[in-house]
Amino acid sequence: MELSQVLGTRSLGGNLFITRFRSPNIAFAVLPGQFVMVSFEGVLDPLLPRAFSVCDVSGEDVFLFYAAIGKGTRMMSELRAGDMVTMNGPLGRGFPDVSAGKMVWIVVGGSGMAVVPLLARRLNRRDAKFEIFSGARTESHLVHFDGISTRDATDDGSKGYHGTVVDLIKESFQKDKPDKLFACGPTRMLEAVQSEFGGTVPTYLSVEAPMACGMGFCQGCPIRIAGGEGYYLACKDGPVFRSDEIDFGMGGDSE
Amino acid sequence: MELSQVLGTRSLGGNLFITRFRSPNIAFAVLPGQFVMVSFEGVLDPLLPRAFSVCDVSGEDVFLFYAAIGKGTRMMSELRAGDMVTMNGPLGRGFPDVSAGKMVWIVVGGSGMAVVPLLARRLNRRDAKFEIFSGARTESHLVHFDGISTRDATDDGSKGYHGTVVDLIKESFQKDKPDKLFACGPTRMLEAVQSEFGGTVPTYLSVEAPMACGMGFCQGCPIRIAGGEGYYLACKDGPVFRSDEIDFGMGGDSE
Amino acid sequence: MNSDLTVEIGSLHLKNPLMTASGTCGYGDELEDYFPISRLGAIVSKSLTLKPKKGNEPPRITEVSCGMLNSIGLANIGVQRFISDKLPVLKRLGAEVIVNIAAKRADDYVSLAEIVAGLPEVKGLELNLSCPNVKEGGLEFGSDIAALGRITDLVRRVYPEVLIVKLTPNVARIGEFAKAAEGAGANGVTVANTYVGMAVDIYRRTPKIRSITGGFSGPAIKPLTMAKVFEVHNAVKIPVIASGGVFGWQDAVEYLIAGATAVELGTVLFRIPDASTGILDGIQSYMVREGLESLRELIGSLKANLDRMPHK
Amino acid sequence: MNSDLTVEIGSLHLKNPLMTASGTCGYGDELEDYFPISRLGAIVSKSLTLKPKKGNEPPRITEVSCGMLNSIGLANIGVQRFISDKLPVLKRLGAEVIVNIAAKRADDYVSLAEIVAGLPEVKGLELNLSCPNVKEGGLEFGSDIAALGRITDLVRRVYPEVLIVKLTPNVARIGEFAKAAEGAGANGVTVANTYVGMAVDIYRRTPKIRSITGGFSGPAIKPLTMAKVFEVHNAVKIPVIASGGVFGWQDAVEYLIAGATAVELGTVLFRIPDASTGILDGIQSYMVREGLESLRELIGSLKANLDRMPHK
Ligand SMILES: Cc1cc2nc3c(=O)[nH]c(=O)nc-3n(C[C@H](O)[C@H](O)[C@H](O)COP(=O)(O)OP(=O)(O)OC[C@H]3O[C@@H](n4cnc5c(N)ncnc54)[C@H](O)[C@@H]3O)c2cc1C
Ligand SMILES: Cc1cc2nc3c(=O)[nH]c(=O)nc-3n(C[C@H](O)[C@H](O)[C@H](O)COP(=O)(O)OP(=O)(O)OC[C@H]3O[C@@H](n4cnc5c(N)ncnc54)[C@H](O)[C@@H]3O)c2cc1C
Ligand SMILES: Cc1cc2nc3c(=O)[nH]c(=O)nc-3n(C[C@H](O)[C@H](O)[C@H](O)COP(=O)(O)O)c2cc1C
Ligand SMILES: Cc1cc2nc3c(=O)[nH]c(=O)nc-3n(C[C@H](O)[C@H](O)[C@H](O)COP(=O)(O)O)c2cc1C
Ligand code: FES
Ligand code: FES
Repeated sequence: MELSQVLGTRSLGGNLFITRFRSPNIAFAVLPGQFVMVSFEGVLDPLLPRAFSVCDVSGEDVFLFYAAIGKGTRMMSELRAGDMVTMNGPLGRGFPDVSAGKMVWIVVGGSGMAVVPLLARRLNRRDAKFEIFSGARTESHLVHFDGISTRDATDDGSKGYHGTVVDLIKESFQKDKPDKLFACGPTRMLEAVQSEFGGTVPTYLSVEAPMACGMGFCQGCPIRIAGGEGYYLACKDGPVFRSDEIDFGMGGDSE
Repeated sequence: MELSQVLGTRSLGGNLFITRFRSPNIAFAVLPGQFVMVSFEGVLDPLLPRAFSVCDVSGEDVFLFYAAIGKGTRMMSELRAGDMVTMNGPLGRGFPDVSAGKMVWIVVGGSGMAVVPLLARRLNRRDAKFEIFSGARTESHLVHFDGISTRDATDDGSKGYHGTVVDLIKESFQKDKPDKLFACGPTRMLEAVQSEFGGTVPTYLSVEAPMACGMGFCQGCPIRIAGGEGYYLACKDGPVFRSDEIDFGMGGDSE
Repeated sequence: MNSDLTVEIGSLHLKNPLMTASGTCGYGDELEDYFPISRLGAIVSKSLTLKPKKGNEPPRITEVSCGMLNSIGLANIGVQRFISDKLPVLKRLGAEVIVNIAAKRADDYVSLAEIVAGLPEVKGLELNLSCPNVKEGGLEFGSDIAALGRITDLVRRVYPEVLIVKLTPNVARIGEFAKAAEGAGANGVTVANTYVGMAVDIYRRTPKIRSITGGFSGPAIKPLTMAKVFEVHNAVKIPVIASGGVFGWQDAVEYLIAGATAVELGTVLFRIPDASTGILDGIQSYMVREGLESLRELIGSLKANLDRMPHK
Repeated sequence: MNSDLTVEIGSLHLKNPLMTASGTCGYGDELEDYFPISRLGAIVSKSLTLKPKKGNEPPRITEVSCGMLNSIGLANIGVQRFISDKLPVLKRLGAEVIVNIAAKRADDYVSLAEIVAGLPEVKGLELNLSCPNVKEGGLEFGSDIAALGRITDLVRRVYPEVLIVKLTPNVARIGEFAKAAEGAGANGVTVANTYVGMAVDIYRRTPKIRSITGGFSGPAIKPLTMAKVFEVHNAVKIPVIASGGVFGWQDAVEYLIAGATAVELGTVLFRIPDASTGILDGIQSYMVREGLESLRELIGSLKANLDRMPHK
């Protein structure tokens, strides 16, 4: 938990932004796939902190990559250098470790791309190999970061493979198979990844759920335990789960 | 009512600020002593607009002079060039006209000084004469504007007359008397002005009351009618009243 | 293509579902400085009493997080002066006028209704049985089901036009109160007046408004009133008029989906007197985008399984 | 010189008036990551039930203006696992523990109280008779004065330590409920749980949380709960614990002045888990600045003429 200074924001076109914060403790401690909860000083509306995966770090700085879609993310995109936010984190359980020489395929949908830069950096350091499969509706919805190459799929064929990123991977599976599969993106995509590949390779899914606290305090972010009765908490037990740990269905006391 | 662009803010030391807005309609129409209600775009907390006397105008621009004391005024002091606010006004009844050659004494307490620049400019244009008596607790609480000279009184004698501004005027009355007296400042000061001079010279008081709307919509800003039964509305019937029109006491249905 | 925004409350046909909330735009004519009030579905007058009332002692208002407290105490010019001074102006401006009345005795509600009954310029009556800020403001009636039913019934006998009962939210089961109003012949219910709230000045250690508690309004109360609109919509067949915290068009659409036939604009007018203009545009674009041709398709269209509610 | 911030609730001596609100900091031990929980007046556990509960289906939470709605459905590990897994940790960390319990039958409240009664680590019991989000959450008891009195009485017979009843605000006259709790032997009342609220997704036309309505908390509700704390303070002699929308130290001071002996921190913990630290500092400086030596001088010190209230 630290008061973090905004260093600057870069617009990536559309409603996408990257904001850089001076946040030494989080930059030091964060693991790929972990997230932070950001709240705005002196502001009661929005009231709750907002969840963001840590996109990348550099020295004492943390980068958050986000789509400005509502009150909180819009406010974040309008912060200026020198403004302060409170950043709680790093929170949650990130992606698992990968040994040197192993191959990971990283499947991302839309702004799920946020998790890639830090993940790629750490995999490189580990001397693990990876390949990124990135899917979006159209070319303009695809997200790219400098120096990170991706194999793209678009629903309308405007860039790369014509079809979903899941179809693209299915095709690629016929030639090759990774040691692990990591996925981050919309729930529909995660469900498809789970059902298509969950049984084939060790697969890890980074889930999104509405969160009030991010710390396991509120029980607001349940994710159904596979087969079992109860729920995991997306914030504390996740946001990254092994594919076979969770169900995307419902199922509460009232069922 | 217009969307007004912030052009810049100048800090005057302490918690005092002047912010300049591009607000052509208001700049064109405003009379000395009138006010505007300012609200912040897309912000629901603070919810209600805030009242400010128009301090001065220049071409299409309006200047507001204010003390940053709470949520709204602090937010205003943090606006940056290019930010937009909604400005409703000019509202209310300002100071009465003064004929050429006549003498007005203007009594201000603390940030009541806000009304002076526009008033002085218009009195000059009318070729009326005026003198400004400015009171504050200490020298550091006195407000001055460039090119506007004042006769100062401080409670602790740190600058000018040692005593209240009302005492200073009482003394001055022994030598001289104005044709009209205008007062703007804390309610205590207005009460003293009313009781000391209200019966002697035509006296006009600019009152402050909590306001939700500034337009006569909410009935939130009652000022007791002198002698009578009911209330004026500070926003619509004022904020400037002839001293003998109003009582500062209470008196509602429940009395 | 524009969607059809007309709605009906009893025999009253409104060109759109937006009304002003009583007490939040003076007598309505003041609004004309900001936009043509003939564009509103209807104007609801400040609560009128038989005799003029000067209202409560100040301070009467204070701000709280995303809301405000007020204790105006029904300050008003009285029904006679409203009729002589204000009604002709409102008529000339082309406004649809609904008169809101308040009283401390059942008899006075009846007298007020009789006075208004003969006036062709008045299209409906809203009974304020819910003001939290005066001893005689009707809250005592409004939180007693039998009394609410009785007054509605008495007024119904003398008032032939559209009769709306404005309910207080400061009760445990507002649906029962709505049913009583419906049973006594009301053509609609307004859900709801303000909530009893309080704020303290920590330096003076006094209440921030002089009557200690005041009526709480604004966006902060919207989730409460939303739940109550939905409850009342499920309890009665007569139209529900939502009143509580509408600031943007999205708020109005939320209420319509939850079951409101019309929506009153209150506190928002203090900040955006012409809010109705933007809200109407917003509703219109939303309808077109969602492929809805008439408001009838939207009103009460919430997809919700009532069995999931813990308490019905 | 520091002012004395200790307070008493029955025989329970608290080092300061700040407690956590049930269900807003897991089981309390998780807070230790952010500050030493031994510094709190007390930790109130998540509502515990006889058997573990997995809670309601998602979505369980949504944000509204200056507040949030939740429908967690009392998800909890059950009283036995709390005692075996959590209580020893809380004890080791030096926390003062109050256990909050919920049940669907009077018998179960009694069983829960009996289980907890023997535990030296537990300093008090808070009866949740007010959860709006489960059919069996006690709200039915909590909005029925006789039932509330009866359950309190039954628990009182088996539980000798400090007994607190947490009231629902979703009633017309909360003071009567507080009196019933006092009459049945409660040592304090918590005012109050969450308000029934609702929000609608206008694009899907569905409720934003799956149980349609949810419990409304946060700064938006503070003026409501303030009025209720003041009402209860005037109705009973036992201490009142305020719970509703405290974010800053000023909010805590407002509640103390209005009559609260202690203050619970709820929703604020989701954003500022160590909020108690800043709030304690703020209260301390305020006391010194205002020349107050003990909290006793502050509690209930509102200067207010009750005759000015429209409805008492
Ligand atoms: C673990 C995690 C990591 C995330 N990482 C990123 C990221 O790196 N980049 C990014 O752009 N977005 C990310 N999101 C989504 C991001 O939290 C939401 O876009 C953001 O909360 C929206 O806030 P808002 O005020 O702009 O939207 P509003 O719609 O105004 O928010 C209203 C409420 O809904 C919640 N909410 C809205 N959308 C989401 C969502 N998709 N997931 C969870 N809660 C939501 C908000 O937190 C808030 O409480 C992440 C979410 C989670 C749970
Ligand atoms: C006609 C009029 C003209 C004014 N002109 C000026 C001016 O030129 N310069 C200046 O510095 N101040 C002026 N004020 C006072 C100014 O409106 C308040 O300082 C301001 O509203 C405080 O808002 P806040 O959010 O910072 O304070 P907060 O204390 O957070 O405000 C809380 C609520 O109380 C109201 N409030 C607080 N103080 C006052 C006050 N003194 N008068 C009325 N309402 C208040 C606010 O509007 C708000 O609704 C004027 C007031 C009136 C009525
Ligand atoms: C300042 C003020 C005065 C009000 N006066 C009245 C009134 O005279 N009669 C009445 O029925 N309601 C009155 N109300 C209640 C409003 O009509 C409305 O029902 C309530 O404020 C909730 O809506 P809102 O949140 O949109 O303001 C008043 C509200 C405010 C804020
Ligand atoms: C997510 C959440 C879960 C809660 N769970 C419980 C609970 O299990 N038992 C209970 O008595 N109150 C519960 N509450 C109510 C709080 O304890 C508190 O009384 C209420 O939120 C009002 O305070 P606040 O505005 O400070 O949050 C819960 C509140 C929230 C927001
Ligand atoms: S977000 Fe609060 S428990 Fe997960
Ligand atoms: S501020 Fe609303 S009537 Fe004066």
